[in-house]
Amino acid sequence: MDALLSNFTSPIVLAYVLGIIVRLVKSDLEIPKPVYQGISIYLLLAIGLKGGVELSKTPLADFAGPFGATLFMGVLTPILAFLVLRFIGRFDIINASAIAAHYGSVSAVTFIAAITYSELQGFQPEGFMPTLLALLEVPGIMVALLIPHFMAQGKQVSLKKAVREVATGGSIVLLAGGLAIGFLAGPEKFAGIEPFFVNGFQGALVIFLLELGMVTASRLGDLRKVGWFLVGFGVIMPLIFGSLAVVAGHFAGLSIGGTTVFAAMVSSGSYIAAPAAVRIALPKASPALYLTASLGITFPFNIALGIPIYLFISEWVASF
Amino acid sequence: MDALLSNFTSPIVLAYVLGIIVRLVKSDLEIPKPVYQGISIYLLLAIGLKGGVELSKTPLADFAGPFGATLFMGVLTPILAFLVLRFIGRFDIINASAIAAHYGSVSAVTFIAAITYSELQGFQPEGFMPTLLALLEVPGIMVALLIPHFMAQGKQVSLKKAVREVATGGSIVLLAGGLAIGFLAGPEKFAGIEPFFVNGFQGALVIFLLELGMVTASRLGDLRKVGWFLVGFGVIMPLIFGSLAVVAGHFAGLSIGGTTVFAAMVSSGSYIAAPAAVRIALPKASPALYLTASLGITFPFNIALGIPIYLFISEWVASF
Amino acid sequence: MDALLSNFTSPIVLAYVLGIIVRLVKSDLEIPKPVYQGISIYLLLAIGLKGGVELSKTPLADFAGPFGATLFMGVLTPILAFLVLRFIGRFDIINASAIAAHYGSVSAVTFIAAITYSELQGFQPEGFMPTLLALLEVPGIMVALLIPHFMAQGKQVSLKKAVREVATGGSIVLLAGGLAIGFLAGPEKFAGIEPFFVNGFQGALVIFLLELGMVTASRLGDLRKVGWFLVGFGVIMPLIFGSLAVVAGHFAGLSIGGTTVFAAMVSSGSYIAAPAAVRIALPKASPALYLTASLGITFPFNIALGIPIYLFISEWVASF
Amino acid sequence: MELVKAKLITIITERLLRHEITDMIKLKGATGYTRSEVEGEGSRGIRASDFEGRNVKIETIVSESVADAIMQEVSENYFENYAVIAYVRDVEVARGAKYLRR
Amino acid sequence: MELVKAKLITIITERLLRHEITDMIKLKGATGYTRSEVEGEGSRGIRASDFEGRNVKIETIVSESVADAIMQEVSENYFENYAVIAYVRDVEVARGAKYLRR
Amino acid sequence: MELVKAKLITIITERLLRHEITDMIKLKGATGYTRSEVEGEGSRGIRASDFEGRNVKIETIVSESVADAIMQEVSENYFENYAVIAYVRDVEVARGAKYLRR
Ligand SMILES: Nc1ncnc2c1ncn2[C@@H]1O[C@H](COP(=O)(O)O)[C@@H](O)[C@H]1O
Ligand SMILES: Nc1ncnc2c1ncn2[C@@H]1O[C@H](COP(=O)(O)O)[C@@H](O)[C@H]1O
Ligand SMILES: Nc1ncnc2c1ncn2[C@@H]1O[C@H](COP(=O)(O)O)[C@@H](O)[C@H]1O
Ligand code: NA
Ligand code: NA
Ligand code: NA
Repeated sequence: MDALLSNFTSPIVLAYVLGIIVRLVKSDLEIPKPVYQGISIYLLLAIGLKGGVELSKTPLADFAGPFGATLFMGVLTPILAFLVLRFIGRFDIINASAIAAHYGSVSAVTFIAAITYSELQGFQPEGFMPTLLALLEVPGIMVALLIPHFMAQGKQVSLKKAVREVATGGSIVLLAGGLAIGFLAGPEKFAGIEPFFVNGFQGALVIFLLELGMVTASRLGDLRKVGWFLVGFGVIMPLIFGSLAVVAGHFAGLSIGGTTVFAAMVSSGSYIAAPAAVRIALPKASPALYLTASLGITFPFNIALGIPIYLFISEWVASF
Repeated sequence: MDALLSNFTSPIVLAYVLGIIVRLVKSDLEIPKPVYQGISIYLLLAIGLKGGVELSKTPLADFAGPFGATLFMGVLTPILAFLVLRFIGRFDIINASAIAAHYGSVSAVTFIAAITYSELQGFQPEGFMPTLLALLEVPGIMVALLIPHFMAQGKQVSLKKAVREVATGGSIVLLAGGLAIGFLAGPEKFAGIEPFFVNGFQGALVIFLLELGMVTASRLGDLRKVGWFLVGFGVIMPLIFGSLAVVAGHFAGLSIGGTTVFAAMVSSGSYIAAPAAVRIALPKASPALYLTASLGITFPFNIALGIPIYLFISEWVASF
Repeated sequence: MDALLSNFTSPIVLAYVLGIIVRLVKSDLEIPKPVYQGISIYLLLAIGLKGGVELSKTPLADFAGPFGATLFMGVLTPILAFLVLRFIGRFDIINASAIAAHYGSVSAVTFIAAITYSELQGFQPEGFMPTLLALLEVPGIMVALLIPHFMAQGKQVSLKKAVREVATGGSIVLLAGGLAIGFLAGPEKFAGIEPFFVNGFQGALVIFLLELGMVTASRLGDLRKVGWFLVGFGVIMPLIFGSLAVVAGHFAGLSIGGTTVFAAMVSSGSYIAAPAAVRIALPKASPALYLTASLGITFPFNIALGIPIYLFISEWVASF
Repeated sequence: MELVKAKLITIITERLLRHEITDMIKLKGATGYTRSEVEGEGSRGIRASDFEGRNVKIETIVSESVADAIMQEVSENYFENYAVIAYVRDVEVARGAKYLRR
Repeated sequence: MELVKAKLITIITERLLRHEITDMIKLKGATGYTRSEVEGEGSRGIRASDFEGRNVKIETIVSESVADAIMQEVSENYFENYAVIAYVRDVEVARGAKYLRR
Repeated sequence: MELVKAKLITIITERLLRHEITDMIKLKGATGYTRSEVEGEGSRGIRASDFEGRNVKIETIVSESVADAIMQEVSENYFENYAVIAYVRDVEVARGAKYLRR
């Protein structure tokens, strides 16, 4: 409870709330797109670099379990999401797949927020978590996009384009590239660039979340349009996925911090890589549905409540 | 005298001078707008955050006096400025009000420069100064815009729009939002984002002032057009306002550092919030007049000479 | 050999390689232009400021030798380059001069990479090196542009414009302006802005080189077009210029670190100041030739192999 | 494919007015607009807030009657006090019916 | 100096399609194009990846037959699924032969 | 409101020439211009300073005679050495007298 309250007064969450307010009062404040993109590049590269440096110190054996758990959850979540959306929510195949693709993928900001929160609560996550992040981006989207394909409603060519889009998308390239650079450079050579990529990180995140709050606010108007089912879905599915992920992460040998971050990753919905891929592969799907679900509902839920809850569950599961 | 010379070789003042030179030699150097805006967002948010953290440590009672002094000066300066412009300078009502609105409001960069200068001279201003800064933005503009309104020369609708523009303008939102975040987060949670918002501050200011110098230079051509009266006004009024502010600040219980910063604030003219509001409320007023006065004359005067003088007066008044 | 390998795993070189890969796999990653320009402004200003502060501590006498050596090499290299291109490479006068102008000038990034590398290898270059950098920009371009002029193939007016372009170009202004500010402010006042301009430097360089890698990659397609002679020229000339520079630097009294950086400077080809000046003065020259040579061949060669080689030669020459 | 004749209006003005003008043209019957940032020099050289010294360029495809209404409004309410330029030309639009509500 | 009559096509669409559309118009016979970033509102309000919420505006000068082919292609393959608007007008181009391959 | 017929010239060229071209058009009699940043591909693929690889697009509304003078100048002095494209079209301008000095 205390940890929950403490999360509400973290500068990151407060900046997100400020962003929402900024739009609600119709302020003319704008974070220029290039600044937003610059910060985004910085954050992804920083995650990758730090992850790579840590990875260079990790024995490969420690990594096998989490690696498997990530692939497993990356395939499981989009299928589960699709089934729920299609057969309980009664969405058509295209829209159900489109939304499922977002929950199969992962939100990098939720990931970062989870890392920051865990560390603050005294639980250091494993250094190789960014590797899992990069890993989780791809299969989820692919699995969900394959569904309408097998049901003969998508076109071969766009699927290929979509996979390309994800695999060569800016965020994957920065994450994976950062990982490689960090890994090859190692801790010693990283020292020179550490002040830039480590000290500035949390502050840059504040500005990033300010913008994210503004973007979220412009989605809130769509909440009514998407219907109550999707709102409920956006809150309950992350809790289910997060709980499954805690169990999977625990058995894969992750620490409490690592399990928390893993649960946040798995339960989160992408709103950068997935929308682009889905727009290409399934242009008939409605962006209002998938963007509102992942960015307008699940993201704020995870940032404010989800992450503390996942930590709580992780501690509880670890106590057995 | 020494303190004055020292001010001339501060990197901030030198960067400003470099900016002027850059334009005079017609260099093609350009600070891209998004970079300038990004730095501006960073600086305002940083002032707000630091102010908010300090405010969370300040007993409310210490704040009441300065609060009152700010409101008082915020109403006094635009009225004084209007009277001088209208009855000595013989400006028409619209232009006199427009210029007065700028002097009622405040220049955030002058504020920052005064903080930096005071600290360097060993006089730490009160932590809640940014709160006063946010406070001072609004009343000055409103008072001055009300003048032509009462004289039945403005339109109801545009006044409302102008007040909205000021109150929801980017700079107020960032300052006030930063204050709120800093206040709620408190010193402990601020620690994580401190490297970004505190260590980088002065350096970012250097680039900001480089741009400001360039913008000033493009105003210098208008100096002749606006006439000698306005040039004199832009130098003498700040000295008068600054001196009054030193007295008010002293009696309100501010320290020497705080009084200096207060005087710099009160004497400065806005060139971000006010121009936008004035353009909306009084579109017939000439931007060449109000921008040249506040940005082309008073700003450089304050940065180079005004601030050291206000400190000098503050010390002198405090010595009684 | 070890030093060479170590250079390959430096984050800077790796980021450059990542940039090339990013383009080869056709990723949609883009560093927004304003961000790139912002980093570029930051880097140049930082070099200037640090150089200026160091210069303020250097006795003038120490500076005379290197000053002369710089002017000497600045005149020698474009003439040598022109002769080789014209009489061995059989380029026409316009193109030979255009390419020569690039090699007479200097690449700021190569300069920075050389400083970083030398320091890492334990050889601290002299503090006034940035002064030499600013100095070297101008004569090389001028000498090369004068050649077709004397051969009566250029127009008076465009030469004047070209010199103006170089002397008031953004990079010179930032370098020289930074030098002046650093010099006037001195170490004490620099302290306030040091965290921004020094700690972040190497990290910002990583993002800069990522972009540079991408730009290089888009040049690689032109490699075939420019012919083998120019490819050879872009590798062998830097080695010759670098070796001459080591000798000149050594006799001018530079340390091993200083000599290495001097050699990197002299051997490098400009791709910012020179292209703009050449485009104005010699619009008939082919950008594909001069940009590919300086940016597509010599720059990567210097970053990866040249700099370690120059250090090696410097150590060897110093051992006599 | 069939092309429909329509009017393309371009309005270049101070950034400050960007929302006001787009609201106005929607009110007058435009079904959409496209906006970009531009720089410019004109007869007045007015730059309200010099830092954001950019203008905006607003383009909208409308029917002839809507075009008249918009040009009328710009002439009457903006020319006097603001830096603004407005011009019209004929274009042929694909899927034109969509943009020509009236 | 002699001016040649040609068609100027403007296509405004989602950023996502920027490469696809320019590839398409080159394929159809355009010898060049000019592209810029714009914002806009239209009938759908679709913004695929909301962060890059900008549209692109692609302009190309082509001969009448190429213009027809491009407008045709846009109508058939993009209108249904993507936010896109396309219009044509007459222009007179200096050095026109260069742009009118066919 | 009364609309005046005028010429709208568009020049797209290398960023390097941005000041030179605007100076030139003012000299030829234009009372204003609007400029923006664009990207483009053309017949040459020349990008002088590759980092600022953007082109500029300069638009100016002028009378027919000024239009002729500007197009003439572009044809004679810029086509040979620089990446540039220029085209003209008719527009109807509100408050037109202002822009048509001669
Ligand atoms: N003749 C013109 N051609 C193109 N754009 C113009 C012209 N005159 C003015 N403009 C644009 O309209 C804005 C306002 O012009 P003005 O109201 O004349 O100061 C300028 O900043 C330019 O962007
Ligand atoms: N009537 C219009 N005039 C100008 N631009 C338009 C118009 N309608 C749509 N657009 C542009 O085309 C994009 C897609 O429109 P739509 O497909 O109608 O959603 C919008 O974002 C606008 O940039
Ligand atoms: N057919 C065209 N349509 C539109 N813009 C063009 C066309 N051809 C060239 N351009 C623009 O003009 C610039 C220079 O073209 P060029 O001189 O042909 O290399 C290009 O970068 C494009 O921005
Ligand atoms: Na997920
Ligand atoms: Na004031
Ligand atoms: Na050189």
